[in-house]
Amino acid sequence: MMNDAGLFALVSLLLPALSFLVLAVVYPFRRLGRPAAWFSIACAAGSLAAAALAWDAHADGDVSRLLWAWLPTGGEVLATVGVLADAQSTVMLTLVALVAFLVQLYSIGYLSDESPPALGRYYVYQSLFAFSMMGLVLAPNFLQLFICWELVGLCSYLLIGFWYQRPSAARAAVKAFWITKAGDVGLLIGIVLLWRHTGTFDFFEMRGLAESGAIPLAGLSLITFFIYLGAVGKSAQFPLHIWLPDAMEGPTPVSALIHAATMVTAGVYMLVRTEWLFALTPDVLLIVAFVGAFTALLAAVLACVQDDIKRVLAYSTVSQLGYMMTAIGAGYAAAGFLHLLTHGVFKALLFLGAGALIHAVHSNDLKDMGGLARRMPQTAIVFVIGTLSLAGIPFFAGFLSKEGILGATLAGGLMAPFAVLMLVAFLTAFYMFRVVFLALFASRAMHASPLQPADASPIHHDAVEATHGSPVHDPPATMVLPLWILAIGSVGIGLYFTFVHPEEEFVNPGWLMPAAVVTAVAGIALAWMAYQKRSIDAAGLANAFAPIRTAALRRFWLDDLFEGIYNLVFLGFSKLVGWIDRYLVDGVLNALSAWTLTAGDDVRTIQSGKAQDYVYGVAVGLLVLLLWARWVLA
Amino acid sequence: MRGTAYELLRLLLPEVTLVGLAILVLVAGLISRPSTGAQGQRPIAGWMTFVGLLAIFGLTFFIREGSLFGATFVLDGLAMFAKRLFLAAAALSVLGSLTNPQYPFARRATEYHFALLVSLLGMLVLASARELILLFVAFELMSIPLFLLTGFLKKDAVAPEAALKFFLVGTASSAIIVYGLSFIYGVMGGTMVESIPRALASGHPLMMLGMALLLAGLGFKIAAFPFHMWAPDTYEAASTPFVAWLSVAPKAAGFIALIRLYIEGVGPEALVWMPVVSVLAGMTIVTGNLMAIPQQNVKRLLAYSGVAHIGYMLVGFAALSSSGVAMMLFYLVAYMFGNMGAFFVVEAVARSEQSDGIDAYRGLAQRSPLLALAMLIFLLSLGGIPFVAGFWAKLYVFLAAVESGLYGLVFLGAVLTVVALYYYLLVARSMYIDAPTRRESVPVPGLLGAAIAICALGVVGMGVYPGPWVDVAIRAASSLF
Amino acid sequence: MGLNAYLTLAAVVFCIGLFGVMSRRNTIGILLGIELMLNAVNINLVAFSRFVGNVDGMIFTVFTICITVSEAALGLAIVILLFRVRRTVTADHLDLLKG
Amino acid sequence: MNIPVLSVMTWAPLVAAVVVMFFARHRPLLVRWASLAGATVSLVASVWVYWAYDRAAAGFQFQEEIAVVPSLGISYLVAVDGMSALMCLLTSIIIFAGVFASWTVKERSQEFYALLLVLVTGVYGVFVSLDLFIFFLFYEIAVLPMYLLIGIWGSSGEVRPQGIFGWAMGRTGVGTKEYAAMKLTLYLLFGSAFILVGILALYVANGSQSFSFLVLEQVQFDPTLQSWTFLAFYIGFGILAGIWPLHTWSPDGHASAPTAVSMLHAGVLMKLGAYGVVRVGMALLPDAAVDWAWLVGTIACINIVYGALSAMAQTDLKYVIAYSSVSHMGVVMLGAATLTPTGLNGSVFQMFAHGIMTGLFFALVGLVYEKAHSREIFKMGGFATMMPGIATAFTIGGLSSLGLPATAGFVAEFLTFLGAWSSAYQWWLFPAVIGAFLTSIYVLRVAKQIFWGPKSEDPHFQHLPDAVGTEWAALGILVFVLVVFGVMPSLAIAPVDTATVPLVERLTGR
Repeated sequence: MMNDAGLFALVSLLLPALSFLVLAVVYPFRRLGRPAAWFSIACAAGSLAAAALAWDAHADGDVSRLLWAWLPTGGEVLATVGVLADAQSTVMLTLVALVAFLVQLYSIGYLSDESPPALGRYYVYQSLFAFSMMGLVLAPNFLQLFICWELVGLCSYLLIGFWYQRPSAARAAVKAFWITKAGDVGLLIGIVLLWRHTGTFDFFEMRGLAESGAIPLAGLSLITFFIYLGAVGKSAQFPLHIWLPDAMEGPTPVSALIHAATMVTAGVYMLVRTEWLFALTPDVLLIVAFVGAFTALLAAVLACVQDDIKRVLAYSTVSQLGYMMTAIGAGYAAAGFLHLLTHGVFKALLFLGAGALIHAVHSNDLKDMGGLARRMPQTAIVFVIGTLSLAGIPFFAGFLSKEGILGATLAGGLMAPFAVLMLVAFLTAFYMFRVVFLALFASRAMHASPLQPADASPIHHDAVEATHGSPVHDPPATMVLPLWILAIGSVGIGLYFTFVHPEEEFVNPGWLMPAAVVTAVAGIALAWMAYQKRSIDAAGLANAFAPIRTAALRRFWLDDLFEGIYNLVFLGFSKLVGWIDRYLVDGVLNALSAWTLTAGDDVRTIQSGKAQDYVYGVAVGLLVLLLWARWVLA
Repeated sequence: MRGTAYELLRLLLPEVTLVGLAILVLVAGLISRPSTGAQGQRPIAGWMTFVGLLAIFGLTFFIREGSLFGATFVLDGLAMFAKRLFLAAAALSVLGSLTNPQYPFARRATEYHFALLVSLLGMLVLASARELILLFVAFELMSIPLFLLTGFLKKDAVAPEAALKFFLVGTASSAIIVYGLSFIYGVMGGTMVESIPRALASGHPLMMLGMALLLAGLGFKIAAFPFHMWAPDTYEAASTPFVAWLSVAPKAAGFIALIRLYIEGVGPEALVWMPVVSVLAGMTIVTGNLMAIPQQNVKRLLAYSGVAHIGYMLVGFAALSSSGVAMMLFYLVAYMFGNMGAFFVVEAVARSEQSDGIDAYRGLAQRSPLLALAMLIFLLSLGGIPFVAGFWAKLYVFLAAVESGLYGLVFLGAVLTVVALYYYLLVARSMYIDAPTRRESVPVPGLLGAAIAICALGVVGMGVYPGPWVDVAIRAASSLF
Repeated sequence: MGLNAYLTLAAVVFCIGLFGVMSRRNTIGILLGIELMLNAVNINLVAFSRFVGNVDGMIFTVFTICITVSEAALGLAIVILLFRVRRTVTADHLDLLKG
Repeated sequence: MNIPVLSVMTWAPLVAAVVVMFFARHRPLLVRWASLAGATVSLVASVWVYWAYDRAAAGFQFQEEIAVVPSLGISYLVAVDGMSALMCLLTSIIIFAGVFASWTVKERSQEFYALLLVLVTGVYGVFVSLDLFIFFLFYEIAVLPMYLLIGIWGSSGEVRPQGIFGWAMGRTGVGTKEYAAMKLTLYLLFGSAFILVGILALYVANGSQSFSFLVLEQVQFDPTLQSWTFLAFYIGFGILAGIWPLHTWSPDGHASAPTAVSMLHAGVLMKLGAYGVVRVGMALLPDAAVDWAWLVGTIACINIVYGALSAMAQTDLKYVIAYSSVSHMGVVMLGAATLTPTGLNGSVFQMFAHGIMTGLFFALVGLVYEKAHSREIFKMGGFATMMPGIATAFTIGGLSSLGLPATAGFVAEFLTFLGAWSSAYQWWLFPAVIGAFLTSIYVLRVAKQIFWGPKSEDPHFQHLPDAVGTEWAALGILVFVLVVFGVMPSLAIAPVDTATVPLVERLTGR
């Protein structure tokens, strides 16, 4: 049961693998830098084409699986690897391939200051990421999913720490890895338990079991919850979302690819893939929904107070992921998946746009920007397009998917989350346009930001020295091209959906669309008044929400909490154990040996050197023997 | 049965020739008086002894088993085995001492070798004695020259002291032995060994008393705790090649006597000795090893480790089974090679460094690698490490003990082996790890080197292919049951 | 007079001898103690041979006496030798070798 | 094929050692090439065995038998099954890499290589011999040379004797290399005392006929005997496998040992212990194995977490690696304790994976020490710019040890987890998984501090060379194996499976 969809998918999966192998193994080639980069890009392009073909080739409803035995045990095959190409996976594959390709292209320009070896290293990571992300998307079973899941985590770690000489980057890298790993512990446990529960890793077989009701429900909730934990870590749900903002230490294209469009959505994707499994455990779905909504709100609030443009985008990503999760929790995974796709496109666009701005001014800080629209028209246009999509304005990509999620939440009967999401929609529009106005339109002199950032925004020092005082202008073609492609993408999707309405398995109430639009516009209006027209004093606005703001500036103390756990629980406890091992466990051993040595010294004192004492020895021995003989006779 | 002269000669061949050799050495020594104070001259007596011993060793292969004087004097497998062991050990020791530069050895070689031969004669007889009086006489014939030889370096400050200690403890113990023998005689109403089992079976208190006394006395000879105390002092003071012999041959003789009196033909009654011998073995192993730990003088260290080894042999003895005895005999041979070899190396080092201390061995591996390697091999053999004789020896006695169900004893022994390795490794550390104080290599006289080489070959040979040796031991022991 | 009387006598003498060996300070005294022990043995042997009714004991005794003599001779020799090199025959002072 | 391939594999290193010892005096290059030749022969042989092993037939193959002491039923009986074949392969790889890793040993290299090769012969012997007696004999051979290897070429760390046992530590001279060497040797020989008693007990219980594994395998020993002999084997072999709380020889020993020795010891010798527990303990005493599984598994869990935490507490790079070994050996023992095919496969695979990865680690630590002359983690920093190769290798090793997919470590741990959850004591799964997480913490912490972090200010660390020449060989081989077996685990699992499945049937089927 395989058709060319499967084959194309396989091809698009293997091309990045090829480029990874070549770059990783052929050391000198990698050190060349740009040629390596172009090679990788070529492979990415190829895989994009293949992915598109796969998407096109897959006929609706049918599924093509290619499996190879991977892990034998007990005489039979325990686990397989392969490709599972169906509607979901192929479209997701296409998205991944697209963004990956564009980002790699974009990076050539963005990282033009890097030394060739560093550039080579970067593209090795990129290729590996593309491969593993595609592997994740096409995974036919939980095991391969987990394998690729970990690999993308690794790539994220490596790419966040790409500028590892910067302490903050090194820290952020390990932080990201540990936090997500914590989630993965849950996922791993979940998979093991599920294997024991159902006797297989394979989605296809498992789904068959699920639909035939062959999976015992007892204890299933625990299992799905464990699996969900993995998603919490990867998709930055509360409380494990804290790694994502720090992850912005990585190069901006990386953030666009990994921390906006693809990897962070892996959690959502997994839940979408296994909706039939989660459908069996509504209680867990409820948790998913509420946590999602809460995350959305939390992140939105945090986004409002950031002065680092990338952090704003990061928090908005978290918030949007919360959106998707809520929809899934409401029981309408399709809606969440749709938003995942559109979000992937326009959030990548936003990040790349932001990257262009940062590249121009050599700073992440909004305060260093302002009025850039005049000097970088193209960037400004695409950035606004992205923002409109995110804000959920009609005819743009985000609009329908967002409305779909709101509708789904409503249809799921989750009133509280729905209210929260509406609020978040408002906030989203507000903070995004705050960025737009501050960065692009309001002139730098004009705005003195009332919002002092909690953490000094890290500046790409070496870059600053590299091209200091160079006139700010639009980036080179390799960077602009991807921007336009994505911009056209988001508009195109928007228009497409306005005319070809995707059928939903639920009906939105008539008032929902207007309400959503109004909320968004309101948010935009507020931002306009506060940061462009200045009719509302931003400071006053800030003071109005003073308590929340202070809390938000401290990131609700979550980071401190985790810091504390790391320092006190892990390091402290390890110190204790280390001490015990060295001075008690080993100490006892030393004590025993020392006692033996002492015993030696003591015993030898009977060897007094006096002949008569020796005879004493004989006499005593004799006496004992006689007593013994007596005792034997008795 | 009454042996014809031919019979007599055939069975007594080794002893007779040995007497002849002794007289020959004496006479030769008398006629060729060495010029006074001639240093390092080749003592004719020594050579004669050595060659003679080799010859007799060869002769032992031409005598068949049998018995004489109404089974007073038997030549069974055990006796053969023992005699060859004694002769081999003596030959090795003589070889090692031939080039001994110490003044008395050059000056009074005749006396030295004569005494040695006489003591050896005692051993040979002892190995065959199946009658109490003969046994006792042989025993004394063996012991008395040993006291003398211990004090042979008479100008030396400590040698006489050692001799005195050895003598006092020794004579006291022989008094105890003969006291015990007297009871045994009294109960049996005769002096033939083969009637012991019956007497033992009768369970007469005096019999038990006598056997207990006897055990104590023999305990001295094999230097088992707490009768071992003479050993370290004696070893330290006496001349090394002699000590090498002293540490092996008399102990072997003691064990032969033990076997003859306590196991041979006794049957199930023998099991009555199992607990006491086990305890004896255990204590000997523990104390011997513990006391060896703090030693700084290698000769003393070897002395104490020797005590511990006696303990291990006693483990084999405690098994009170055919295989136990066999394994013990095998152990004796392994111990002979290992221990004598070690002492010879000590001799070699002592001659160049004028010291028996462990420090004298610093960096020996870099000064003369082969010597160090030999020492290492001997130590490992004593420590019971694979591919050298000691390993199989220990293993076999443990095996025998386990067969008799002495798990505790075996475990104790096995654990104490680790302690033993600790102090052996201290010497190894000094030889291999520590940096040498001097660069030039240690000169080893050819003959001493030969002796060392023979021991090394023996140790390694037995270690790599123990099969035949085991079979020999088993055959020797099989004659007892 | 029964056998036990002789045996007891012998035992007593033996113990006295042993005690002497352990307690006398003078080496010569120690040698005497050993002589006592051996003589106790002789008493034993003779008594036994008398009561068992064969001469083996007597023969044994003869040998024992010879051996005793030779041992005594050797012992005295060693003592003299010691006195030459160490200028003392007190057992307690002879402890250069120990530990 | 009538060539006694196993004997060739086993004795080739010894021959090389003899050559080195007697014909290569003062000719360092000859020493190295001779050793390399020996190692190569073994490598080829073991690869060939691994390849030619008939998986369909399974069981023991390439059998050779020579009577040594017929009267006692001792014979030189060697053969391999899937498990031991893999272990032999591991040994070959490690020693092959080890020869390169110690290419730069300066003083007394002749003795060094000789001892190393003797050691390896012992290791091979243990893995191939089916006669328990010969097994034990090789076992001791594999342990003893350690004393000199560590004592002569080792390096002393600094450990302050303090705490309530400070006096004892002061007396035993804790911290010095002599201490470490003596501790390691005596501790392991102490363990072998238990093994010896156990072996003799089995031999006698079977009527003193034969030491052959094949014979004893058929015997059904009575429960009480099984029970205590299994404990004896568990303690004896467990000491070498580094089970808590008998593991303390391993950090000191590994930290003091020279590079190649640490590689060999942590990489292979610790496996001897685990292998012994499985091969001798479990296979011969199935009932006892089942009865004691709870103990073995629980202690294994303690190992995993405890080892990881101790590793986290260390500041000396070598100690970190050493403690990580303690933790990972816990995984091995846990897999064995599950008594399931998955678990046992995981266990054996972990033996292999950990062998390679820890070998790699110690090789790297050796290189770093050689170039930076420091093992203090928190003094170094930002080396990745200067020694990218070493940094990369270290990262790969680290990822493998924290169980990252596509490295051998993942497969092993995953199989063990599956086994743990399907075993009788499911809760074992959780400490095991936690341990993996802790591993990720300390490994990445170290990697960040030393390699992927800001550059240290220390002037000593400004200009350090990357690995050169032969040093690459060691790294290359190990990394390659680590990844290949991670991507294609069936390479190892397939043959191992043929050995573990019957074993499990024997255990649970009883």
